[in-house]
Amino acid sequence: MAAASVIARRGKADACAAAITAHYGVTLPTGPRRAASGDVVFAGVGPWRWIATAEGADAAEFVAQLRERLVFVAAVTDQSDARLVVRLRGPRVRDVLAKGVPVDLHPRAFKAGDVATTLVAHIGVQIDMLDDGPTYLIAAPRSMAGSFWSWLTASAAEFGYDVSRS
Amino acid sequence: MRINCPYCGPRGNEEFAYLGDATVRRPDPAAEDAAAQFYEYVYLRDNPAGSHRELWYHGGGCRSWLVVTRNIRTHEISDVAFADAGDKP
Amino acid sequence: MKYSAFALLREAFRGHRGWTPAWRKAEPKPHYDVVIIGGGGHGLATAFYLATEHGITNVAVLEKGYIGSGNAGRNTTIIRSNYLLPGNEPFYEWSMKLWEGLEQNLNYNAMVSQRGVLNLYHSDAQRDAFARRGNAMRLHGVDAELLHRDGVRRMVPFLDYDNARFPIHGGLLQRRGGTARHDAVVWGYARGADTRGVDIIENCEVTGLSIVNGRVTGVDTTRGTIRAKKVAMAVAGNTSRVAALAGLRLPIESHVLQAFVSEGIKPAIDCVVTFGAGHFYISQSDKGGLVFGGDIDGYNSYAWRGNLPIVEDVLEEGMAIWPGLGRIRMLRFWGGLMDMSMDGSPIIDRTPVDGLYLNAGWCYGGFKATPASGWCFAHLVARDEPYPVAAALRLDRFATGALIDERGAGAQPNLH
Amino acid sequence: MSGTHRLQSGGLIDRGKPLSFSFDCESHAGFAGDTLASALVANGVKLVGRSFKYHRPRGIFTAGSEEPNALVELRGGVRREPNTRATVTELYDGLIAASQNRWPSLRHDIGAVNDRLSRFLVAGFYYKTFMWPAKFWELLYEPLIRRAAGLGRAAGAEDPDIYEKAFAHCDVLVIGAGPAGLMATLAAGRTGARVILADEDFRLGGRLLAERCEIGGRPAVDWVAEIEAELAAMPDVRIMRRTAVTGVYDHGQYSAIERVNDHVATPPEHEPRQRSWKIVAKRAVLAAGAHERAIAFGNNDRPGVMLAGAARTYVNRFAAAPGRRLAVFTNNDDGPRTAADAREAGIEVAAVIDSRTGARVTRVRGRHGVRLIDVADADGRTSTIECDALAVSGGWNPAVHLTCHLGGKPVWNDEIAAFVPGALPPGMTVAGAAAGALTLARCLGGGMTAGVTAAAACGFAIAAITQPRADDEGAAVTAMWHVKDSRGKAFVDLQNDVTTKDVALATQEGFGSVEHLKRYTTLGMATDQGKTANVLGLAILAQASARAIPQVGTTTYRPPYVPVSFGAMAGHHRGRDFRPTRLPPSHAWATEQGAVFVEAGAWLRAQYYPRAGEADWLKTVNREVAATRAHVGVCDVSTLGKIEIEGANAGVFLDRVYANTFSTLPVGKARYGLMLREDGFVMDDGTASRLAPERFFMTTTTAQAVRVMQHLEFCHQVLWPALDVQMVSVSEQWAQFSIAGPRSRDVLAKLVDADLGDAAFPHLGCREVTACGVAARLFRLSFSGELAYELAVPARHGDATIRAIMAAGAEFGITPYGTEALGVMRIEKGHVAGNEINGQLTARDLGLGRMMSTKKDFVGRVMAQRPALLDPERPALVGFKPVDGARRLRAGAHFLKIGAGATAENDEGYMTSVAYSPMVKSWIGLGVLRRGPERIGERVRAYDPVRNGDVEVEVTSPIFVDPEGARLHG
Ligand SMILES: Cc1cc2nc3c(=O)[nH]c(=O)nc-3n(C[C@H](O)[C@H](O)[C@H](O)COP(=O)(O)OP(=O)(O)OC[C@H]3O[C@@H](n4cnc5c(N)ncnc54)[C@H](O)[C@@H]3O)c2cc1C
Ligand SMILES: NC(=O)c1ccc[n+]([C@@H]2O[C@H](COP(=O)([O-])OP(=O)(O)OC[C@H]3O[C@@H](n4cnc5c(N)ncnc54)[C@H](O)[C@@H]3O)[C@@H](O)[C@H]2O)c1
Ligand SMILES: Cc1cc2nc3c(=O)[nH]c(=O)nc-3n(C[C@H](O)[C@H](O)[C@H](O)COP(=O)(O)O)c2cc1C
Ligand SMILES: [Zn+2]
Repeated sequence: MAAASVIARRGKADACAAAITAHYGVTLPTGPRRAASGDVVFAGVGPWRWIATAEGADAAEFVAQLRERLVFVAAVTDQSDARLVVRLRGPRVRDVLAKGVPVDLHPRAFKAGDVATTLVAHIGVQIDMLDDGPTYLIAAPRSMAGSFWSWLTASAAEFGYDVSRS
Repeated sequence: MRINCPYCGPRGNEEFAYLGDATVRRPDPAAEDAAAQFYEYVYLRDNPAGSHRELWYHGGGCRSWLVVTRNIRTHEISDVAFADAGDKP
Repeated sequence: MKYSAFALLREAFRGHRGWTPAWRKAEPKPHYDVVIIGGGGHGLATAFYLATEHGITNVAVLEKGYIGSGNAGRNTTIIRSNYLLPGNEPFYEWSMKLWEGLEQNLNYNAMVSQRGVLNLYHSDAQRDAFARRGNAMRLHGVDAELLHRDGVRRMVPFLDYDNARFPIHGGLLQRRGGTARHDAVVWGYARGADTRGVDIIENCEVTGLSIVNGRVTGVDTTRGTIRAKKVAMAVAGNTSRVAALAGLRLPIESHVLQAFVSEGIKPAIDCVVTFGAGHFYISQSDKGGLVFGGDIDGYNSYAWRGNLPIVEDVLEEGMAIWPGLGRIRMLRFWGGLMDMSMDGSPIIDRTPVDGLYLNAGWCYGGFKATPASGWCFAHLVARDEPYPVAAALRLDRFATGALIDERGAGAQPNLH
Repeated sequence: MSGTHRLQSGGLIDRGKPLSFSFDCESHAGFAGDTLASALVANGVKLVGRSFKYHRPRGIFTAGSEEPNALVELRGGVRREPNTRATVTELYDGLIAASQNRWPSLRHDIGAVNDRLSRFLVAGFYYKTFMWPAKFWELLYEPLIRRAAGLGRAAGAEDPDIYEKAFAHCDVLVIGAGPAGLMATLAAGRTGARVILADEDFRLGGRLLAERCEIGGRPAVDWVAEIEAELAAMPDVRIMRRTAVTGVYDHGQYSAIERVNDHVATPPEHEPRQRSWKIVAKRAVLAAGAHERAIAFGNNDRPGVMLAGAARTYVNRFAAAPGRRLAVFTNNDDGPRTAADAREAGIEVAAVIDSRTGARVTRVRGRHGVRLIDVADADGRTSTIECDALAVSGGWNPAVHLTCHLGGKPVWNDEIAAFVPGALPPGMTVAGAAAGALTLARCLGGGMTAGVTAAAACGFAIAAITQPRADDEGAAVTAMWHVKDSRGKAFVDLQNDVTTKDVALATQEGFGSVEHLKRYTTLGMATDQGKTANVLGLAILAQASARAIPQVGTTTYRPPYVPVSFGAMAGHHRGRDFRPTRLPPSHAWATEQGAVFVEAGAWLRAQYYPRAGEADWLKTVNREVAATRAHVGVCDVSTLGKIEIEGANAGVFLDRVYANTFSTLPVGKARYGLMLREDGFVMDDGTASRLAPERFFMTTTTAQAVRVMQHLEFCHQVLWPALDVQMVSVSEQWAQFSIAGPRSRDVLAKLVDADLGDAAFPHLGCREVTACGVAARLFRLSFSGELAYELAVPARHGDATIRAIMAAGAEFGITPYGTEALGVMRIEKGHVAGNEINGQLTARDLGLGRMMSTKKDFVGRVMAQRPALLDPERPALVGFKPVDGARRLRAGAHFLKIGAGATAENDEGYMTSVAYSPMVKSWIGLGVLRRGPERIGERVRAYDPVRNGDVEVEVTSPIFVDPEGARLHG
């Protein structure tokens, strides 16, 4: 998965949003939500800051194109290698996540398309809810992948889990 | 303590780093009495036992610096705002 | 009345009818030579030494609640003189010397227990920083030993040596460090001062300072106005508020620090241990409770209580160094108000207001300072010049740059 | 039939599931649904423990978590759990418990001699003695006192069970599942609100389980079952049994402990023993009920003396008879009710002594259990009554605890002669007995109202609900605290052995503030926190000091409501999971190489790479240094903080955050930068490279990475928001390798596609390249003083890249080096690092004063000019070499003039870093020395008494190797 941080330049938030709409056909979220167009997703992670991801894309190409399209309106920085991303799905997912995620994930509070950046087990993560499966994506810093995995597997052990790579 | 981050929503204070008094302003270093002004800016605090405007950094979330208005006696928070007030050019 | 085993024996056979109040419930007089604001350890010790060392007995200690209701009554009781910097070390060592003779001096058993304070280190760099400190102590004539892992293991074999996230490499030990019974220190000084004529006035909050032509003339209190030639502040967490009554702004913030006690268990640890890869310290009281604590909550507060993140942090750190604590339960935790100074070190000095003196900035380490703080503050108030070991604890050091920053954390109180 | 005192019928126990257990090695039988206490009662076991100070025999006093007496060591071995309340310990098959604080046995306890010495051991006796001779405190007295300390013994080994933490969120948190809590949950749940109902008991119902009462014309327990079923069917209602809410924190946060598997011998695999919950609730309804309190009279602590409510609990809920002949001593309507319940269960009632008639119990007789009681009536007539159990009710105290955790103070209520909640935490309401409504109908009504109101406050429309019919039982009480004509000790605090006499003595000695009383006598400081004792104690204090109870007030209620284990609060975060470990991209490769790792903050880094035959780490490090300086070495430096800074004002911004200037840096160049704190001390150093006119790449030290990022965000968002600057951490994105040594260019030439000649790529150059086929960045930076490069590749390629570098370098003798060799080489070059950037030194101290630009403003500029910081006497950075080349140096040594005494006055500075330099062939060091730079060539002592070191050293330039910098160019 290719990933890039996108930060609107000072005074260019509107222009940045317009450029993204023009090029990717999505409305850039102003809050912690995600907007997708095909495989390209923009997730709000802070004021005027997004993480753009593209499933299956070549990182360098994706970032270069993004940078070109947003030249003068946003700072674009490659983060494709910065994160471990796990996808979680299953009936007990919320129970697993409750053991570390401080954000309220109840369907009334956190819906498909919502995003949160927060701390899980002392590790900074980004959580996206994809669908009502429920399916969640969690991105953790690459260097802490082992510790994150240790927490995740310990938390899921009670319910049993399967691991697959993609 | 829960701080209602204007971007992320309410979060536990463990996600934030505290800096302190938000009412002090970095003085003009070119001022004649810059040394005295900087001494006040860096060291002297009202430390009131009531309403306090203070800087918190949402390092565990959206990375915004926030100005939180909080009653220091009761911890009641009456306002949270971005320190960087807007996307002004 | 003198306390002794004999007196106890005698009273035991008289149904304990002979015991008198440890200190009188004094009524405020209209005028004193010295008014001390704050009936914590520091204020009471100041009164005691004003009386015993300087012969000044027309003194009142004004306390807004009950004596010892502030930090003196809620600290983790650790006493030590293992400081690094020349501005601090002689002062804390003087305090340690005073602790060593305190009980005989006060005729009160404050259970000063020199059971040793062991600071663990977890890296080579930390070992060297501890060596620097230990060496500084030795240059001041203070005991300090640098232990390797094996030495630590012999002292506290139950810590985690094999599976720790931050392995224990060794420790800096001050054998003369230890603990003292916090409340007894307050009561002992109160009794000592009272016996020598000092008025201890409880439930008497200072609400105003009268200043005429730049000179203090007295205080307003919830029990009326009291005139005084000199007024000495020793109000710890309330320093900024009282100083504000004189229009002073200080390099101090009030922060909350929590402390914890476990259920009583049979003796399990016989020294004080601190964790070097976090912020955790633990010892066991003579009653059996594990007394422990960690970092300050990290935000300004006057609430006398803290929040959950630090509670979790402290207990995680406890488990991290001592995994056998898993089934031990904490019984109670509480908060105190730290007068955090901007360089983490105290201030004992005159103020810009004539006759108004300041004793503050104790952060989370002022209990151990109680005797020396009282001694030096009394000297300053009586003679208008600093006692030598406290000469560096000046208010103007923030302006001049002569800071005493043990941690090198800079002007951010919550990092000290 | 299990147990001599088990009633034939009734009770909420499962007679179909017998369980066996042992207490003090004696086996007994019980049933599922029993607690350890109820099973002991059912087996006629009265003596269960010894008190703290006097070692008095004690029995079971309550039936809940407020228990002061019946504390046992539960389980054994590594699972031994001291001070466990038998009253809340669910019975399981094979349970093992032992009494504590006694020797050699519970019945014959030597410590009981203290009881005989009690006239000497009065409150505060130790403050008055043990002072002479001074030395004897640590030698003799304290060890003796300490030996007597505590109750149970810790396991002394690592806890084998696992623990968890978890978060929960809701609209309404209901604390307590008695009639009030159940009604509140039902009322709120029906509105559709998200409700959590937490109760520390393993069964819902609260006092309804313990009383014979009816709701809606049916037995109350049937009503409970019905409500429970309805709640269980509501998707947004969560029922948490065995979960005690332990603390209230700011802004609607609550902590709770769920005892997930304390009711089994060992937790099932993968399941925690306990789980610590952090609950965030918009509203809370406290329906925690009330605690019954005692009355002080002679020997009121004897086994068999029990609170009346507890006696009813044992009889009605557990079908266990507290005695065969029960007497009741009461000051309220609970007395007759207790007698009626006992009779109904077939227990003989010897007498009901109701203080409201003037009657009172003056003494209990029978050491190990009640045998007789002495009773006096209003006219002073005395009699003796034979009985083997005495139920006592002194009235009820609402469980106000959780209303006080944020500073609320309870207020006195004369009608029920108890404290009721005062100011409440924001968002909390109180219902039922906790609010002072001590009767059933009022509890049901109060709970319902509280539930409706709480849900409405969260925006939920009120749903249909009616209050079920129930009768208010009699609850009249006339306060009665202390039987003045008692004979024998009359206890106030059972666990800490505080008697009425202690309270009187404390008052006499001036400890009359309720907080002083507590601290002087230890009243209320035991594991039960005085739940059954405190109000009694302060009432007696009020009497002794002729004050009214509200004037005396209560002591401060603090969390936790019930004691909480370390394990639960630590959860997953213990052992190696205490804090996350960060691994650099080459970790797997380094592990294969047999590297020794070291903690560097959160990181685990390769410290050195030992080879077979190397005797010690020093040999290894020397080899790594020598090989790097002679040939080429490679080191993973990915742990540096890396920040990308972009924007029209990026250069200006860097000028303000660094002491030196960056706006003039050309594209394609890097520069060393020094960052100060606003107070003028050095905060960090690193480099910044200009990748494009408006794009910089900054590195920070590993240790300060997080802090620097926060600082930069502060400078931007708070100080200078108008600047067009965007920044983001890329620490995780890039793997970065330092390739250093004369052959480094040759190695790189094989890997990258660029012209590496000095002209095309000079020292401090930076550019984007392709390395091993991937887009990479190359910097010509040198920490070692050698010709050196830092190659950065996207982190996923880090592992492949280190292998490629090693392969390419093989022909040049490339050697991987760790943090030790890195340190040696930087010390040889006099580069400062974490040991020097210790927050106590300024740029001038470090010899970097000239980096502070005089042409621009920057953070720290003004404060760095304070007079004491300009004092020429301040220690400043220089190098050191032992005069005797064979001697070892150590960081942390202090400097003394030769011949000067080892005193603080003579202290001239300290050594910050040392290394063995294979280049210099001796140990070398950096340190700060008073007027150091003026003293080069002078000799001083490096004094290190904590390691028995005292080495004569020569003051040198801090640069030991290649001061001209010739090697930088290969
Ligand atoms: C949880 C905790 C743990 C600690 N651990 C340690 C430790 O292990 N070792 C150590 O050395 N130090 C420790 N400390 C620090 C130490 O307790 C304090 O620094 C020290 O007690 C402060 O001095 P004091 O005793 O005079 O202060 P206090 O006891 O706080 O005295 C100040 C008094 O002033 C009174 N007062 C305030 N305002 C007014 C007014 N307007 N009028 C009248 N009276 C007023 C207050 O009521 C109070 O009684 C700890 C502190 C806390 C809170
Ligand atoms: N007659 C009297 O004098 C008298 C006195 C008191 C109570 N009562 C009766 O007792 C009942 C009181 O009803 P209620 O609903 O108010 O209380 P309750 O005592 O029936 O229920 C309280 C529940 O709260 C739980 N609890 C307490 N603190 C807790 C905490 N911190 N965390 C989790 N759970 C906690 C307890 O385990 C208990 O189940 C009524 O039936 C009333 O008639 C009668
Ligand atoms: C060293 C020390 C030991 C303590 N031991 C106990 C104890 O064994 N039991 C207890 O209930 N409280 C204990 N406390 C805490 C006090 O009850 C009280 O919480 C603390 O002094 C703060 O006062 P406050 O809670 O009244 O505000 C101890 C406090 C200290 C400082
Ligand atoms: Zn945020």
